[in-house]
Amino acid sequence: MQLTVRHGEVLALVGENGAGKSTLMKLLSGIYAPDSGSFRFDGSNVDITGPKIAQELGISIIHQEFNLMQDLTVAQNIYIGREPMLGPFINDAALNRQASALFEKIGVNLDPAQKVGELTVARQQMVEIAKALSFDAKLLILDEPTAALNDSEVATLHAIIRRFITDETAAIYISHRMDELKAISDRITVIRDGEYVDTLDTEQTTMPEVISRMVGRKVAAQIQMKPVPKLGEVRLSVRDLSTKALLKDVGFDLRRGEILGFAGLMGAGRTEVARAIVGADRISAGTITLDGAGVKISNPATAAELGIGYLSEDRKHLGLMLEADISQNIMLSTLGKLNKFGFMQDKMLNYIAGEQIQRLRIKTPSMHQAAKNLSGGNQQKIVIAKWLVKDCDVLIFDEPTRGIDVGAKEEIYDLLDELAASGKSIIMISSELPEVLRMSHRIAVMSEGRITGFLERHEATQEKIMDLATRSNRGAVSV
Amino acid sequence: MSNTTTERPTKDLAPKPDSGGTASSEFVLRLRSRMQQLMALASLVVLVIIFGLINPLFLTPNNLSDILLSTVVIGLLALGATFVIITGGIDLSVGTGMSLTSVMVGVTLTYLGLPLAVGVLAGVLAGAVMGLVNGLLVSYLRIPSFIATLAMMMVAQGLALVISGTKPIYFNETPGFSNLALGKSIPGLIIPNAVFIFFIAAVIAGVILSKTLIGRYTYSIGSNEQATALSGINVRRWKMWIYTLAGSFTGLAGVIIASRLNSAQPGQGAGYELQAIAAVVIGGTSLQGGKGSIAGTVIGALIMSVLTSGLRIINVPQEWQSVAIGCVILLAVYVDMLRRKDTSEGK
Amino acid sequence: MSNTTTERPTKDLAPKPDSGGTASSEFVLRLRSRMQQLMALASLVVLVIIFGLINPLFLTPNNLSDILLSTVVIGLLALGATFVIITGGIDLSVGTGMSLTSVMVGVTLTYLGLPLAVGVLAGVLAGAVMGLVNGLLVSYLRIPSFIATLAMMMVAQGLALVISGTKPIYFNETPGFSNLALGKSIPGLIIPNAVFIFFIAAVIAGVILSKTLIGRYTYSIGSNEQATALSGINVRRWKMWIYTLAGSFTGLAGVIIASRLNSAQPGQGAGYELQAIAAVVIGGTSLQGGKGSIAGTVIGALIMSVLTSGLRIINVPQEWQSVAIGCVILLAVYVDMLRRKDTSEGK
Amino acid sequence: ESTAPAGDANADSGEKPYVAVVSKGFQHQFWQSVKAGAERAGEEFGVEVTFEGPDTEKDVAQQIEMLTTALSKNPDAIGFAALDSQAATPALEEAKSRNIPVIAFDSGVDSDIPIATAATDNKGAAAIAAEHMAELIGGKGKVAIVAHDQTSTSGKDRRDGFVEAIEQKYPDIEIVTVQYGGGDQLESANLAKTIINGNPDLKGIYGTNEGSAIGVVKAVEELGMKDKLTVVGFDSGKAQLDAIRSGVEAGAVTQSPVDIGYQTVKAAAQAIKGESVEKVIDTGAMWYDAKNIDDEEIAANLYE
Ligand SMILES: Nc1ncnc2c1ncn2[C@@H]1O[C@H](COP(=O)(O)OP(=O)(O)OP(=O)(O)O)[C@@H](O)[C@H]1O
Ligand SMILES: Nc1ncnc2c1ncn2[C@@H]1O[C@H](COP(=O)(O)OP(=O)(O)OP(=O)(O)O)[C@@H](O)[C@H]1O
Ligand SMILES: [Mg+2]
Ligand SMILES: [Mg+2]
Repeated sequence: MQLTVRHGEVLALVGENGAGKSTLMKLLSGIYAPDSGSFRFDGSNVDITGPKIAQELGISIIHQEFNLMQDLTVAQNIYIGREPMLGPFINDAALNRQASALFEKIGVNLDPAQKVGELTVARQQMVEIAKALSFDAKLLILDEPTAALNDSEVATLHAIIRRFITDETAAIYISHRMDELKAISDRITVIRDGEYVDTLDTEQTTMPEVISRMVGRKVAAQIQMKPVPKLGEVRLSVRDLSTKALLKDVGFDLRRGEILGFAGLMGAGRTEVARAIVGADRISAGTITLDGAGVKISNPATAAELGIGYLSEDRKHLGLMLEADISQNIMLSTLGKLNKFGFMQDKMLNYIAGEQIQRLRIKTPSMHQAAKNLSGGNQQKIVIAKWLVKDCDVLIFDEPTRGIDVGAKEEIYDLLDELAASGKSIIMISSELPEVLRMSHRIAVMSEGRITGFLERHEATQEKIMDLATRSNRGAVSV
Repeated sequence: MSNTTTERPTKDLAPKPDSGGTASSEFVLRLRSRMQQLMALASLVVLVIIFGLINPLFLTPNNLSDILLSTVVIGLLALGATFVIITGGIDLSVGTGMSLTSVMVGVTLTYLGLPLAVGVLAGVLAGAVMGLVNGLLVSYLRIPSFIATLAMMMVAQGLALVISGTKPIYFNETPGFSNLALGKSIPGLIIPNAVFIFFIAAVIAGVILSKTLIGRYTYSIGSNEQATALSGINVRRWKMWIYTLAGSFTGLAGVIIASRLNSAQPGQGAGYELQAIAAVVIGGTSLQGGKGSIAGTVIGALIMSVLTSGLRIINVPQEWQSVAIGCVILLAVYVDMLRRKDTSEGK
Repeated sequence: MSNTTTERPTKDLAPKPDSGGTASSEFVLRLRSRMQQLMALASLVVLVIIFGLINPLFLTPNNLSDILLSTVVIGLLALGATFVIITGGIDLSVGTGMSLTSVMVGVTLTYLGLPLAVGVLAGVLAGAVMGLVNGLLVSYLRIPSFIATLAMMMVAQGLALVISGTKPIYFNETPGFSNLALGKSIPGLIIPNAVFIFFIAAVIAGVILSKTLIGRYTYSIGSNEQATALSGINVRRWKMWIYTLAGSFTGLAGVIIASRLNSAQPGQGAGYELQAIAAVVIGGTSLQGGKGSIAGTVIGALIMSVLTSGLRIINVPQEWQSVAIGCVILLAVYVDMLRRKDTSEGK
Repeated sequence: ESTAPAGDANADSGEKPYVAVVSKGFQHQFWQSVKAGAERAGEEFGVEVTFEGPDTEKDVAQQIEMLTTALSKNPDAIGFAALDSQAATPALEEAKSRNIPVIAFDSGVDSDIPIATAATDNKGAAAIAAEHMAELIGGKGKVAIVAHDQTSTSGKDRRDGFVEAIEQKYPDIEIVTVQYGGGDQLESANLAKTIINGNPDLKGIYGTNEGSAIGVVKAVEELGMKDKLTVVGFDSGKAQLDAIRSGVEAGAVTQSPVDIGYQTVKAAAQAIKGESVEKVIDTGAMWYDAKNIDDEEIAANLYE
């Protein structure tokens, strides 16, 4: 394995899920120790034995998985280990001032005194970014920083990175979003199965080229958008859904065979809609009708019984049992059906899990590997597999391709199409506009807890979506 | 007993896709999970050998049978506690709860004069009801299990005294009752029934934990309660049943101790909970939840009783006994840690 | 004491982007965090009023002062336990550890005849050393805190007996010693010194927890130990110091109980740990770690002692007292839960 | 129903005088018998009685809290069985300064504040047990002690009284071990079995309180060594009485728990009325076995 980063450049690092990108970065930042090999930094050999050493060298990393203390405030998180002191005491006022100044400099809107646990995933990501930039870093490593961000936030992030890059600094940028690479990187290094493949100049290459290096075979250059199929009758109907916290009069219909996309800026309330529907959050008003009959859903178990499944956007906290093995994770939602007189049908269970591992091409030595030992993308596939085996009629996918590589993404898209074609109804929440545009038969756009508009596939464009997404409290639309 | 979730049939492994050394890594995983229990067992064997060398009388069949008998009560409590601990909770009510259930047996058999079987049932049922209340408090009122079961510990203590009128209830009118624990049903064997009851209970607990739905949910709730809930499992209801199940083991312990003492002692039981939890944790069950096994708990309970009995038989002065027990527990758990050696920080 | 992390200065708030009413939601957050403590305080006040109505003698200055005094020992233990619990650990060694430290005070003052100040120091130091050992076991040997401190609980129990020769050590040769706790240094006030020592200790603990690095890292480790380590904090070392700090509060408790009883009682202390932990949890500190405050702990300890004393003074029969305490603890924590009402499942 | 009388001068105000009894324990039958005696005297002498005691006989601090709270209730007299006399001094001083008479009971209070003491001499009682043990095993051989507590006064005295008596008078008897089961029957039974297994030539075991003695009896029964071991106990309790009747246990020393409670409250009532009370009320200890167990004098002091 090899990797060279030059001063003043953004090096993109790409590879399939489980190719070893995160592992390489963890070696670089001193979290793992290499079995052999060496690092040279600014011309001299360095031995990175711990996170602290890496920090001192000027290597700053944003991990793929969050590393935030939920109970501390934003400012406390960013400056942990570097607190301004007033004698023996921490100067919290100065701490918050420092943070505010930092936010102003890099152009993010965060409240330094808010607890991180109260932030959405996207805003937590901004905290991570701010934290990494708060070091006087020479080398900034970003491991899928945009997985939880939507397009405008990605733009902000890219602006931040560009401002960060000088002749003295460099960045390594890992992402599965190919369009971003074009926008931000100078060169692209491709790795596969833990081995170096090639490095390409961004200017002189094409994305299909990069992708074929990644997967080691030629892939179809352009995927054809399939026409919107004929949709069935209304299956799920939501009216006047409100929550105490955010949602106001959300209403929509979901038809048999339909993929309804949900777009919006971060914090628009898309996740909240999903949680409210499956009963994970309490609703303050509103009705839900399923196949023509009013239903009362008080918790996700009821929802699952009714055939509504929700795949959460936060796989680490809400999706996976990290310590448990893959098959346990995949089969979790279906255990209730796989028992005879209460006894588990383990043969059956393992067989089904194995099928899913194959179907989604989850990269693992064994289905009995602990979920935490998989790469981020493969973890995401486990969560998807969990809902595939459950066979729900209504599936709500919240950021289903978060952290999934291009190849796998296509597979997931095919899967969603397939599911829809077989008569399932799908809600797909996504912060990637191209994805929303490509997959949805219809798009609901949200802003500040309301649905501000619906767009049919043929009329939807990025501009129209952004226009609706930035509308504030006026013009909420109902069905 | 073969009761860990990590064990499962080999045959039907689905074909594995893009993996390198499939068969061998599978084997390593399997071996490691076996090792875990072997190591705990090894600690136990080492202890037995050491005590045997110091005082050969330790190894007489009689003494070994007595050690088994002395494992029973804490062991039964630990079985129930294992379930609760794997969900990530803790159960402090098992000690005094046991006293309360033994009083209930006394009320049924002695005060009401009902038949023996009814008394046994009443004890187990009383334990289950107590567990149910714990479960309701924990899952529906969302009270932390530490507090819910601490409160239950106090309430059970008080109720045991109130119901019994602060005096022991004797079972002289139910002649067969003391045979329940102390009878020797298997001719020629010196091991009393209580030991068999314990091992049967352990096997049942093991099967429930590793082979049934409630067992699976016990692990998954402990691994990630939120994810389990979002997977469409009614976590609250299952948790309630898990605590109820745990409570019935407490109830069984109450029956056995009542039978062994031929009386229900309302004032006892405080302090047993820590011993039971210690047995569970020594057996490798994590207080973080998600991990653990019944086999481990049985070994943990045996380690505790071997230790106690061994130190006594080699005449270690009482004040040094607790020092020694403390140190051996540390050692046993440390060895266990070393084996798992997941020594990377931030892991 | 104003020791929650949720409180923060207003001035330097960054503009908040996509939130509706910024100022008002800030205010709500602030109010909510105040409420948290107000509610616990409210439970306490309600208890005092109820007992006062049932028996006016409860409200006599003398009795109130006695209640404060009876809060001191559990309160001091709870202060230390708060730190450990916020890191996500648990400390079972505080009870018998307290006995061991009081024996060490006895050895210093009575056996060695050293001056009073040295004795006090020896007690606190002994506690700190014990905490240090706990810390080393937990952070460097990676033994779960429950097991490490359970072992320490046993070892401390044994050592207290061994060192004291299984008998109380009296302080008759150190005349000023009993004044340490029971003297009334403030003329005209009937409140004994021990109470002031406790409140000063609480203020110090509060400042340490909310204003210093060790306090900040206490929360940080409890919130996410891995992330803290990845942020370049030497988690092991800090954890060791946190346990040491906690231990010194145990040491102080040992000094105070020795002074109050004018003797070091080597046999007592078991069971105090659960009371101390209960006080911490009633005070709103989460056993999951990351959350908690000293103010809460002080209120929690007061609730416990008001409850105990109140039930005695209104002559609730002893067997009913523990039932009542259990129920009130449940109620207090439930009210606390309701307030936080994060009733959504999977959240 | 039983709120404490308010005000200082209950004795004069027509309300019943109030005696707060703080004992060493509560849950054990021994203390329940003391309580019964105290309540009987309460009825007889027209005083209101409350009775409480700490969870274990080790918990000195808890007992002091109870005593302090009792003082807050402005009792007209206090009955007190000190776990540690010195530790109780400040509270006793306060009682004295408020002219609340204190009656010591059980093992007595090492102080001149109590105006009367209704106590058993634990050491003396233990010596009685030793005499009988020695006699029963023929003056030689190995014996063991299962004690209830290592630090409390009663635990120590009952152990030491036995040990001293044996050492002084019976050089051929060896005490092989003293172990402590906390008075818990199950724990004591397990403990006793281990001792027996570890000492095959053991002649006898002495249990220092009800729980310990019953534990020993259980052990002997479970091992089927009824005729091979001499068991000597302390106090009573149904299981122990049965064992003595059936011959598993040779006999035991009993105090007079009911009488202790009765005498304490009686003395308190007298003191409240201003009558003079005996300074030392010996509540005695006696040996009982299968032969005299039903004698009137003995039976009155036994409880089930
Ligand atoms: N602690 C571990 N134990 C065992 N295997 C591991 C561990 N951590 C990572 N792996 C394996 O190493 C490989 C590389 O993982 P890595 O996280 O670096 O992938 P990645 O390229 O970042 O993928 P993604 O795009 O999905 O994030 C994966 O196959 C993963 O299963
Ligand atoms: N745990 C939480 N505590 C407090 N507020 C929260 C929490 N989670 C979300 N919110 C708030 O709820 C609002 C909606 O968040 P939600 O996650 O539903 O948005 P979204 O449209 O799914 O956006 P995204 O997932 O891209 O962040 C936001 O204003 C956010 O600040
Ligand atoms: Mg990765
Ligand atoms: Mg979202």
